[in-house]
Amino acid sequence: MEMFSNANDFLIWVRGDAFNIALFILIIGIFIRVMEIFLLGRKKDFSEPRGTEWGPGLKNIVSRSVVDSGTFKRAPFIVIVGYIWHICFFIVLLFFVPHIELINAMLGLQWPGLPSQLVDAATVIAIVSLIAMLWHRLTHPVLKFLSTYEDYLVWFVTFLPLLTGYIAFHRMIDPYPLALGLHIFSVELLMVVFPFTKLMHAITLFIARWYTGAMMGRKGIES
Amino acid sequence: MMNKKTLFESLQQQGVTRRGFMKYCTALTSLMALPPSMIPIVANALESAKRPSVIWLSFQECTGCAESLLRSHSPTVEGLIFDHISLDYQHTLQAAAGDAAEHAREQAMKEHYGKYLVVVDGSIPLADPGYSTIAGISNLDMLNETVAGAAAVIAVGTCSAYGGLPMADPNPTGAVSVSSLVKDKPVINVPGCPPIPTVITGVLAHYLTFGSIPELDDLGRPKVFYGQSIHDRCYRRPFYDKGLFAETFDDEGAKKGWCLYRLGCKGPMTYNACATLKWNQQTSWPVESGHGCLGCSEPNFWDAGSFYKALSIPDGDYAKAAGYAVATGVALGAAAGFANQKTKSSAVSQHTKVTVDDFDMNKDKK
Amino acid sequence: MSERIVVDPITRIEGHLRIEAQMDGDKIAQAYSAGTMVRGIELILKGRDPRDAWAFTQRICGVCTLVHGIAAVRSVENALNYPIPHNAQLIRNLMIMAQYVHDHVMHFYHLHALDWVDVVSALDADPKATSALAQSISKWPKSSPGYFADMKKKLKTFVEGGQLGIFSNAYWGHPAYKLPPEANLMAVSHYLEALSWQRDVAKLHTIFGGKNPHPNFLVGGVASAIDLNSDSAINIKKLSQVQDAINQMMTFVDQVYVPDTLAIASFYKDWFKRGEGVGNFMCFGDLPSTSMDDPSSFFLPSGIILNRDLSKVHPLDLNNSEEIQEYISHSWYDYSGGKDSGLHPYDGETDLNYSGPKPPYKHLDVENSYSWLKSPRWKGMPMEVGPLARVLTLYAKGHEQTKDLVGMTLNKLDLPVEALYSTMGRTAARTLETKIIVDGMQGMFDQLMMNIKAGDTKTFNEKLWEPSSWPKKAQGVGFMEAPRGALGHWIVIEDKKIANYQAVVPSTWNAGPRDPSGKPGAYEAALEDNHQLHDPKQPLEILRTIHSFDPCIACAVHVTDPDGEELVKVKVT
Amino acid sequence: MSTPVLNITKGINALKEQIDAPTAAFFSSCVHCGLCAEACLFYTETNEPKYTPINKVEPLRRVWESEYTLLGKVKKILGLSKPVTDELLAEWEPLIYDGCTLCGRCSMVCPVGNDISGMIRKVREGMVASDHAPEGLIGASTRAVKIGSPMGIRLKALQAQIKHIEKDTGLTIPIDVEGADYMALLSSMEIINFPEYIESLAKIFKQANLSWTLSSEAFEATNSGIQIGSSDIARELIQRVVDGAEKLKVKYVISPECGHAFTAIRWDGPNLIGKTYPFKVVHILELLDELQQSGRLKTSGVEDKKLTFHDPCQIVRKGGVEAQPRRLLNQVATDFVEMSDAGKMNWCCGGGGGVSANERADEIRLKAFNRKKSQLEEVDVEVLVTACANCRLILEEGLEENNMDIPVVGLSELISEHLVEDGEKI
Amino acid sequence: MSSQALADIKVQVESNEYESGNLDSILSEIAFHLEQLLEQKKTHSIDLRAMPWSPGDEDKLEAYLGQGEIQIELNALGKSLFYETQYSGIWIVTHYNQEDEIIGKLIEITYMPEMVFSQKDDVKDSIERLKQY
Repeated sequence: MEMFSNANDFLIWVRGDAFNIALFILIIGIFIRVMEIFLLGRKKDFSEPRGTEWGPGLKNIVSRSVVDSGTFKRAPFIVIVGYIWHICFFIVLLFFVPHIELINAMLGLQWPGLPSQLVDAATVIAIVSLIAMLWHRLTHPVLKFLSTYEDYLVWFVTFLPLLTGYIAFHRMIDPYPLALGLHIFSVELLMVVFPFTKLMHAITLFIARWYTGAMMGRKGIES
Repeated sequence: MMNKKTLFESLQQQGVTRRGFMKYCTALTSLMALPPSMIPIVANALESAKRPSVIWLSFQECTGCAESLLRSHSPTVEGLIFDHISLDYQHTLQAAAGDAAEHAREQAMKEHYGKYLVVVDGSIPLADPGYSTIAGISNLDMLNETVAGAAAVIAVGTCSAYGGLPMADPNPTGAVSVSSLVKDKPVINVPGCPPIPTVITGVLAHYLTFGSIPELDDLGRPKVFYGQSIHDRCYRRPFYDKGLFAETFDDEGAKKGWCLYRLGCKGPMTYNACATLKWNQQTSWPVESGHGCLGCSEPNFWDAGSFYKALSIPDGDYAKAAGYAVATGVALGAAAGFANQKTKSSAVSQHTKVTVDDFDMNKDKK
Repeated sequence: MSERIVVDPITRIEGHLRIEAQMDGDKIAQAYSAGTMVRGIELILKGRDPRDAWAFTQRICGVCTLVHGIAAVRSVENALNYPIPHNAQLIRNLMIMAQYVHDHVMHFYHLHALDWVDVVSALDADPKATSALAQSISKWPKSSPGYFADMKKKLKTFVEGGQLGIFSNAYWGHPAYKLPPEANLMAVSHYLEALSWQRDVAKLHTIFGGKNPHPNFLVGGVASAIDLNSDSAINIKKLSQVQDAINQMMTFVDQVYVPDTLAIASFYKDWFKRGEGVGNFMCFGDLPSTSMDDPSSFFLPSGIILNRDLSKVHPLDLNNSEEIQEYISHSWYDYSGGKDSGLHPYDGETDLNYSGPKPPYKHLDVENSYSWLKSPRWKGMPMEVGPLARVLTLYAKGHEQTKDLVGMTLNKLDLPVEALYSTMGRTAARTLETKIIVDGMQGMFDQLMMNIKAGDTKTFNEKLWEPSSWPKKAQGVGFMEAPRGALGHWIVIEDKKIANYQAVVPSTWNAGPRDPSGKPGAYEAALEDNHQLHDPKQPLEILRTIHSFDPCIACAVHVTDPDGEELVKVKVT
Repeated sequence: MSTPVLNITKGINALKEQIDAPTAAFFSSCVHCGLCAEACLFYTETNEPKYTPINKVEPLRRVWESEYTLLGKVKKILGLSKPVTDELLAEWEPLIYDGCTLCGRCSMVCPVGNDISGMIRKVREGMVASDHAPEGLIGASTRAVKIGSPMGIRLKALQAQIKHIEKDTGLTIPIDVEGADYMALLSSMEIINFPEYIESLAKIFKQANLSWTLSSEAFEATNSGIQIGSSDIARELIQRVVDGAEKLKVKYVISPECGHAFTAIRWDGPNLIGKTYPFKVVHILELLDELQQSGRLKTSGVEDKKLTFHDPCQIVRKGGVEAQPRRLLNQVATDFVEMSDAGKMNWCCGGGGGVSANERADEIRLKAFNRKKSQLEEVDVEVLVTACANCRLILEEGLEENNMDIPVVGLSELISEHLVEDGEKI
Repeated sequence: MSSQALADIKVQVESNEYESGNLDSILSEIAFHLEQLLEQKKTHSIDLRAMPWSPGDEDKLEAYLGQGEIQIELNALGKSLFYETQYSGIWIVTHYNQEDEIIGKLIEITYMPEMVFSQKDDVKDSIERLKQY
């Protein structure tokens, strides 16, 4: 901690240089990843299409968010907890006023926030569901089998902002600049890790869903 | 000259009853931000308390801290300098000037060696001793010389506690705080720009009452006054929790007293007692008067981002960083993408047709 | 060769000031005024959000705690052409006026009085006679014999206690103290009363600005919203508190400050004959009833009086690069155009370069650079700014109340108009000005009340708040009349950030060192005017004249960096 | 010793060739949620995690990561990446060929939208190029290329069957009729095991009064190249069909009741030869449906037995022919019930994607059939209808193995049985 | 003139949009300590200066508690006011200094504030003074 003589120094650094660095890496990384994907291209399809691509592609982006009933019956835990986790995460991310302020400052978009008790509850649920998902990953044979170090790293860097956010909100670490600094720093960690891990799914799933939807749409299959 | 009575004795001499003394202790207990249950203990301690000699050094400062002390009403500054302490050297108030003033300082140091308190306001420039001198002596030399015989040092104001404004980026004079220089004496930081007068007097009262320094936090601040953040004690906190915010100064939210977070209030990161002690005899305090907290009792608060930027907003030139990142990202992305295309097209060109005969040939090879 | 007297620290001022006086026998031949502390606030301001500037500049000085905040928000508003609501203008005016009254009274009692009042002599006073004296000059209620007896007892207990604190080691008993013991006791009592009074009147700042010292300001208006239905806004309760503060100010000025000034001055009439400064006086003007763009609405007019000539008030233009210029030939700075050139604040440059003696030192090198203050000049001429300049300008412009007050004072003391150009004249002008200001406050407050009554509660203009609405480049000047005199902040905004910032402040005009042509500043000139020292070891006379200017030195020391170059050269010593 | 013609280098190169934007998007999006496992009958019936679909594409993922991502390239330089080795491919071979029918069910459930089965198909390219294809498929491919049919059926055998049918029914089965509108293709299995299908075809065309023909040079519809996963081989086989159709100048080529044949001809074919066809490809069910909708196909009488329809993956889920069989069935059956997970979410019979041709996979295939078995037990039907000769064979085998006495009928056959005979009143 | 201007303005404080809701907690705290007083004879003081209150909260609290039957004024080092609220056992104590500025304000939950009783030291002092007569 020689670099910082006090918590405020640390907060200033994470809100300043560190954020810029993280943002820089995040944006560059995303561009590289997305362009790597798109520039690979697709072969022209000579088969006679039965349907269009664009509509079904876009539809698939939305419709894939709904799980088919068979899968739900077979794997209710991952589906339910997955939904809960994502919904709570987005509530926390998008409806906590300090976060809205950040988004407003960066993108110029603004909307009303939710009462902090609600956001707080969502945070707790998100934290619990993440822990449950980790437990699931460690115990379910398929998930255990599939999981690589990256899965655990991603879990960790996703969990950290929630935990530090909760700690900062409840001031469980003193002083607050340290708590807030750690929260922002953990988010920056997430930003840095994001483009180089499966966290990219937050962006590429739209591409993936579109491609599959388009491919199926072309064949006249409801996807 | 050396007729030093205890505080209790001098109050008795002025005809103050025990009841009056208890009232005095009640006020003092409240001043020190101690709970009312501490009143008997304070009374007990005060019976043997004597006025300590105080030497107040002003370095790179604006006199705001001394002015703040002048607004103290409980005890009043008159009460403070007549009854509680002996303010033997203080540029703004002292009658003597020049050599005579310096002699007053030297005299106090000699007479009360090991017992006097040194109060410092202002930072100390280290880049060049000529950046701040008093009587031809550099601030650093004067500090060292004066602190040598002190019982404790009270760094009043954010400049002396943490470097404050002079230390703000790019710190043109190499300003530093007292605690970064004084290592062999207890240093109590009383930050604020300026500090709440009651906090200054409260710390002095604590020393007077108990002869010791109060419990300090990691930043050397007395916990009783700096133990909780503005945000935690803010009367507008319920609005924050309800999600009700003033969006601009003078809008309905501002008028109704909603939370000022969005207008840049630094209350959440600021540890100070403004929300409860308030200012100028509890007349108001910054948040009550519609302006967000500047965070003035925190180290480096001057560099902690615009006063009108919400705390969650990054402070750097992120738009610029993002702009560069997009440009770099597009360039690198194109480079990576074209490299991928090259990899793929070379794979395509290296393709050798698989025929069913190959299976047999392979079998033979094996 | 006679001796060189050094007074350092000059106490009971704001900031770090050193006076060196070259004696010719018992008379001051040359005086040198030096600011001995530098922080570099304007350098620190570079690259920051212009809306934040007020908070930084406000910390230039905690005594005149408001003025740099006001000048800063005005400079930004001027640069951006940013109008503010009428209520905001009135609230700012009230805060400025309260600052005057607070500052002037405190200066008189707590910074200046001990130059004239012998605290120890007060112990010999007869409380009854003191009461009679007090009642003869004012109807102030705290004037009974019992009250003064209590005061005397308290003072006695204190002195006998053996710890004199702030009163220790002063020049008590110096023959230059001429007040009778009773006047001293009365003045000491009022010293203490003023301490209590100032706490209350500072509340006006707290109501609108959240605290004092260093109340909050806001570019585009004021932060304190008005809503009579809200606990948390300016409501009737708070407005009544404002009215109370105004009443308290008026009463104290009328019943204590003005009578005390006249009483003390009557014992020191010889001090109306020495301590004249440079003979030129300058005001920027302030307290608009409409807006800062409308100087005709200023309660305090702008103008320049040259060489004591009250028949003509010259106009001035703050944006004209030929008028105001700062010199550094005797300051610890460098200019790229040479040590002797002068620069307008928009073009100003500063290169910090301490070339004085290495501390600890005995004497400064007064032939060369000897101060952290620059030497501002108007068309090459040194100017005195402050209460005397303002009273003279009002007087020259025919302001009725001023003429009456000046006439009454001179009449009572049996002095000619020329007596104003002096140490005591300056002190008296400050008192008269306070009276004028405090009387004007009620009118300002009534205007505010009328607006609110008419349903206008607007206090902030959000139109130009967002930096995205600003031009790419803008520059402007925010000026005001600070208690100590004309104050200007020049700002250059580029890409929504401060590209250059420069404050030229009252004490630079008054306390600055000699200019390239050797012309002294007002402090130096005043000390060189007819000053004999009774005892060089107790240079009380120097304190009297210097204090008459109400020095505020932290304000006067500054660093600018107009070119964005690396300017701070740290000298390896 | 010289390098084998099919080797790991070629395999990796083939994988490199296969990776395109969708593949990259899919790999970027996978979060290892494991839901695809639940969609795969090889996992559900064995509970072995290695059968998780996304795991099957690991070799392709490794190539993608180390060749097509920046971080992967860095890892490769630093020696941190997991290489694709011959051993790895050998280990994966049973997962790719025995444990996957390319049914595409996993591609339907993936929440991020990954077409996993499409990627498995790509992995097979690398497997073939590195000589990791199973014996059964190699044999089938070799026969297909060299003899003309994966089951080794020659024209003579077909001609014999035709003669037989013509004799039995009095219908004519045209061969090599130039200028006919429709050219029908057959799967070897139909020729050998279900000649009823050929008979049905003849009946249908007769009633609809359409001109049709078989081609002596291109009667085989199946494409072992697709199953083994070699585009090169598949192309060769497709080219025969295209040549045959072009030679006879037909307007339509009819894909028979065979799943992968439809995929091969309808969707993969044009891309394999790199151009659009001068004719249209329709599935027999599409044709039947269209004829019926336009009233050119009249049926009479209905089945009153309880029956259900097994959706052949390649026709329904991957071919887009889902509504047609249902309309047709409802026309001729009163008690048609759907299995759970019917239609595009149907479970595979376990024998698609070349698994049926791979004897090595028999054991696991029968295990996988348990899925179908329980589906069938749920609906408890008397007749099972399907529209793929391969499915039919697998189903029959599975039912027999499980002692379930349910006849399996081809849909075209069922329709043809209800065709209104000449002069018959409806 | 101006005081009239003040009086001219009609003020209506309504709507609980302005309410911070800070009052609820203190009232329940007081009730708790009142029970403690009755059951365990435990007195309690609350320093009102340490309250994070909106500007109107203190007035509202005082208005809510109201003025009871007894009021005591003390003169020692300035004035002090003790009065019992409408709620028996709840006292409000305000200490002023000699300049009439409030230097302490407390709610005391007690049967009688301690300081109102004559202090032993003062009684001793009285005896001595009486004996001197």
